[in-house]
Amino acid sequence: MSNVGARKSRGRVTGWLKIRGYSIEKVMYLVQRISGLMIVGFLLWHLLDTNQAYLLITELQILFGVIIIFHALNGVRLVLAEYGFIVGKPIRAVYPYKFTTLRGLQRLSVALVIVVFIILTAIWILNIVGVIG
Amino acid sequence: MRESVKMLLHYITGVLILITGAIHVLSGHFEAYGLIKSAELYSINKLIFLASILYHALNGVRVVLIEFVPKRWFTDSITLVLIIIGLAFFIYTSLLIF
Amino acid sequence: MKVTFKIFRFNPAVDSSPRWSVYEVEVDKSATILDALLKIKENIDPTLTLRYSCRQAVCGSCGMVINGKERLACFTRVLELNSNMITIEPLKNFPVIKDLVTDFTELFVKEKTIKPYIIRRDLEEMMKPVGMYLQKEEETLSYLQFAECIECGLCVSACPTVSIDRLFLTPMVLNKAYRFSIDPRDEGFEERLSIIDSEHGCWRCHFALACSNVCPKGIDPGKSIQYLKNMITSHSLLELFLGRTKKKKKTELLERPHISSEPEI
Amino acid sequence: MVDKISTDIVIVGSGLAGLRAAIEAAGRGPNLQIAVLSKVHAMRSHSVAYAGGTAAALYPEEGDSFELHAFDTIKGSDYLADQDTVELFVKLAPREILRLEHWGMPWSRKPDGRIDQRPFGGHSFDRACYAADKTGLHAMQTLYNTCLKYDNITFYHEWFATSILVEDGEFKGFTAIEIKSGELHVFKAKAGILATGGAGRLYSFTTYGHSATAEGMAMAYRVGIPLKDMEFIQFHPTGLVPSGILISEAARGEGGYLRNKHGERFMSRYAPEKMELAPRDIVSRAMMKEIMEGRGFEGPDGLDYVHLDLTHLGEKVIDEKLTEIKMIAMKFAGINPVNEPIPVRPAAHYTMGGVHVDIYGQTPVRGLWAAGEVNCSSVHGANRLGCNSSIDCLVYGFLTGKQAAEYASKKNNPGSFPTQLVVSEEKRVFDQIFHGGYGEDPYLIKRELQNTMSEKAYVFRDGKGLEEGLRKIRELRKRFGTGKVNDKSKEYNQNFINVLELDGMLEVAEVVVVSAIARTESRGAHYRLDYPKRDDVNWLKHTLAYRTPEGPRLEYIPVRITKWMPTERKY
Repeated sequence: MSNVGARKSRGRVTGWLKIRGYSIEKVMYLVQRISGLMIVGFLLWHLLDTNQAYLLITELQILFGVIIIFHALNGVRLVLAEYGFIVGKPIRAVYPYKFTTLRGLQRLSVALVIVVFIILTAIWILNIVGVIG
Repeated sequence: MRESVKMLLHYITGVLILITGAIHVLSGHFEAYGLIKSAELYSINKLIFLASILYHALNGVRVVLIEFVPKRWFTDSITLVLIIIGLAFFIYTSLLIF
Repeated sequence: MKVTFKIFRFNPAVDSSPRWSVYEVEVDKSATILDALLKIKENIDPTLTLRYSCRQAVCGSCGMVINGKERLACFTRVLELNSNMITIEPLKNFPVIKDLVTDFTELFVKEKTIKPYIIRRDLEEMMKPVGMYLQKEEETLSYLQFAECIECGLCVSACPTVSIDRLFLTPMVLNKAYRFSIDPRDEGFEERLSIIDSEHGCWRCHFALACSNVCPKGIDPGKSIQYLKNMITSHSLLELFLGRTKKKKKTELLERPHISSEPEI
Repeated sequence: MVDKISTDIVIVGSGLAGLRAAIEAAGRGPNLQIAVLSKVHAMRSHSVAYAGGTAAALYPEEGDSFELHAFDTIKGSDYLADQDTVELFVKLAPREILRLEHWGMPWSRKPDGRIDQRPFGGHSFDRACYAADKTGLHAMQTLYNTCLKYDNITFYHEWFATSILVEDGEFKGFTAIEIKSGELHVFKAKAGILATGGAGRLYSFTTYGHSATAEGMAMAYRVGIPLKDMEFIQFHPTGLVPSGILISEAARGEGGYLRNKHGERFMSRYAPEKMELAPRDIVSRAMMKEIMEGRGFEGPDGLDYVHLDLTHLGEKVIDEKLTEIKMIAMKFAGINPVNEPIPVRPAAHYTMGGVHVDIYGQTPVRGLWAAGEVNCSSVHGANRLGCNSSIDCLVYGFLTGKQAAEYASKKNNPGSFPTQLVVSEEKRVFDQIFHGGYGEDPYLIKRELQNTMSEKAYVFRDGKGLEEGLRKIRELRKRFGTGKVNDKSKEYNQNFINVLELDGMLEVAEVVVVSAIARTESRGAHYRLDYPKRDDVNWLKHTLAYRTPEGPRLEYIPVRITKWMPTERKY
């Protein structure tokens, strides 16, 4: 009915950054989003700057590679999760509650993403600085 | 187009980027080792790669934007704007490639 | 045990911006946060305002942000926080009416748009039933976990998408949409599609699982929303390529002939 | 001047009965506007907390029947139930179960897909339909969501009704405070339904939530509607110590044992045949007797208790059928019921009495009905059987919704409107209480009231104790004054609402005690140590309490008996 001077909802983008108290998936969400936006930036540069001068800066090259690796690996996990393949079956909610999304296959895939990410990142960095390849 | 189809394309192009991107990056190596020598194949690959990456990137941007500007008029018009930008980009870069 | 409570206070008539009140209370071992807050309200400061009703984690009134995480006050014991300093704020992503009380109106409006009820064609049977629909255990299990929502709003407060997208349907509402769509008795999935498959529908969920992290009833909205996406995608793919959709299995009606007609009054 | 909201039907209260009535009225009268007022969010009413089940004779082919259900109910009521009402009630019950089923209720099922039923205290057939032990939560969600289907139902979340407007014995509307803005509004309507629930918060150790404060009864009482049978307050045997949270009867229905300090199943002494599944009044008395005779465990704050033992049921049964009990025990008592017994003690659980209504839920005021726990159609008599209350809410929700819709559609001319009543209500609420209130701290008064009721009008009562209780309540009434509001802000002023609630509670508490003093016999839940026998010659009648300035004036009406003559009650 009447509209009292209620305060506007608190939050905005700080909701993304609030990570303490939540699980690793929220961190992955944040990184996925930021890395995606960064890749778009790089992409514009890559397509418009035909000389590709940035490729000469090693640090940028490393960064570009690392975020692409993460975005790709986590992206594959997200496709599987978002179509419901690795989130578990519906169960009875019995206390203490078990969340199939926060355990089992989904958690395994998170671990897998992180492990493969570390390996590929190492290879990429070593490759750039010229230790291997 | 329904949102579900847009997002399905987002995921498909994501996977496509992985495949075509790998070929794109490794093409130099392949040619150096003399494994596959086909300029046409690499061009087609590049084209698919470019199209996928444009769709995936612009759709990603759209997702972030409609979340940031939760207004009906914005949600309704942003898709059209991004399609135009995407097409312009696609034509421009295709001309650069070929 | 003495515990210090730092509580978010805001009275729109007096305050131009929020302030914090600090109280010290003696609580015993079994006390919940709600017990402590009521102790403050009844003994120290009667102006402290918060919602509460059932005090057994089933009505969903007392959702608040306790030490940085969304919890039900009645479902959190002081001891389990392992802290002598407890910070209490109202739920995020809701407008604050006063102190810890937030405005749910927008959420209830969103809930109504997705038609959160069983939709069937046999209207006569719905109002004047002559029998019961049979349902096997596995059919019940397909939606039972998601039916236990108490609409407390914790997932809405935790969700990173809601924090920026006010039009997003929110985990609670999407969970509800799935719960009814998957129910073997329901025939209304297509009627809900235009809302849940829109730009601010289920696709704005990006699987951060903050909702599942805070759910006090073990519902796992993170799971039901992904299932909903699967359901919608297979539906639209079938429609796109085959021009038809999967028909739901018809539920069987077991008649109960002993039920007489309604009495005339 | 206060805002006037015109509508066709106003329903105060959004528990099972209120929501059920709203759906019925909305379905019958698509042109009627229906307003549902609730002092909490509509889906948060305390009906969510009932756990065990809902009784209905669903399977006559397996031996159940309306007759049997009616007889169990009447025997459970200690023959105080009106038998024609019970007969109507049991006949309407099964259809309500099926309606809920059609609207999406996840009833637990038998392997062949039919609705499952579990045994319950006092029933001679397993007839409690259930949804694990969250029946209430699911039923409320189902009904609330079904309400959203109807565009002609408008919810007024967090509106506190303060009075009923009655002119010449005809219902005219309600006044209500919108809690959010703190303003008084008038609901002008053709028909009204009271569904505000019980008075359990009169007691300190209770299974009720904080919101069950009897203001519906107080509102009706103030406009001259009598309160019936208020001395009968049910004590649920198994309230969790120390919080009083309900441990559902489902625990005993599924086979739980009650044990005293020596590990004995003491119910064998009190109800050898039914054991733990005797009606609640008998089990509660047995438990209190064990405790009083020193065979209980010593608890905190004098809350001595006995054990509810589920350990022999096994984890699978508990996880599948008693999940909420497990959650409650683990969270609020730190006990895992799979391995340890739960400490329990009788807790105030249900008000058998309530607003006087006829067999169909119509109050003496034309155009006003009452449904659910707030009414006393006397289905439950002196003691309610487990799982009969939820079905009572549904049946009376249906009956009253139907009648209100028919009445409101027929009534074209709303007639005059008693503006002067609104003005005087505004004076009472704002000038007398909010601005000019005086008296002691309301929370202190409330605690003392609850302690008095728990001490003097508990499971066992006696004349002397009740008299002391009455004196204490009248003293509290004086100390309460008009009610002192410490919080002076306008918006969302809970302190103010608490004072208004307490005002009604004091009034209802007095009725409970006065009725209990007058009834010099023991029947059902009302057990007098000084009159331990049932007295059918003098007391087979209902108490009606009318409000007078000096306190309640009692009258009596006979019990309607059709075919079951009172006999001794044995289990």
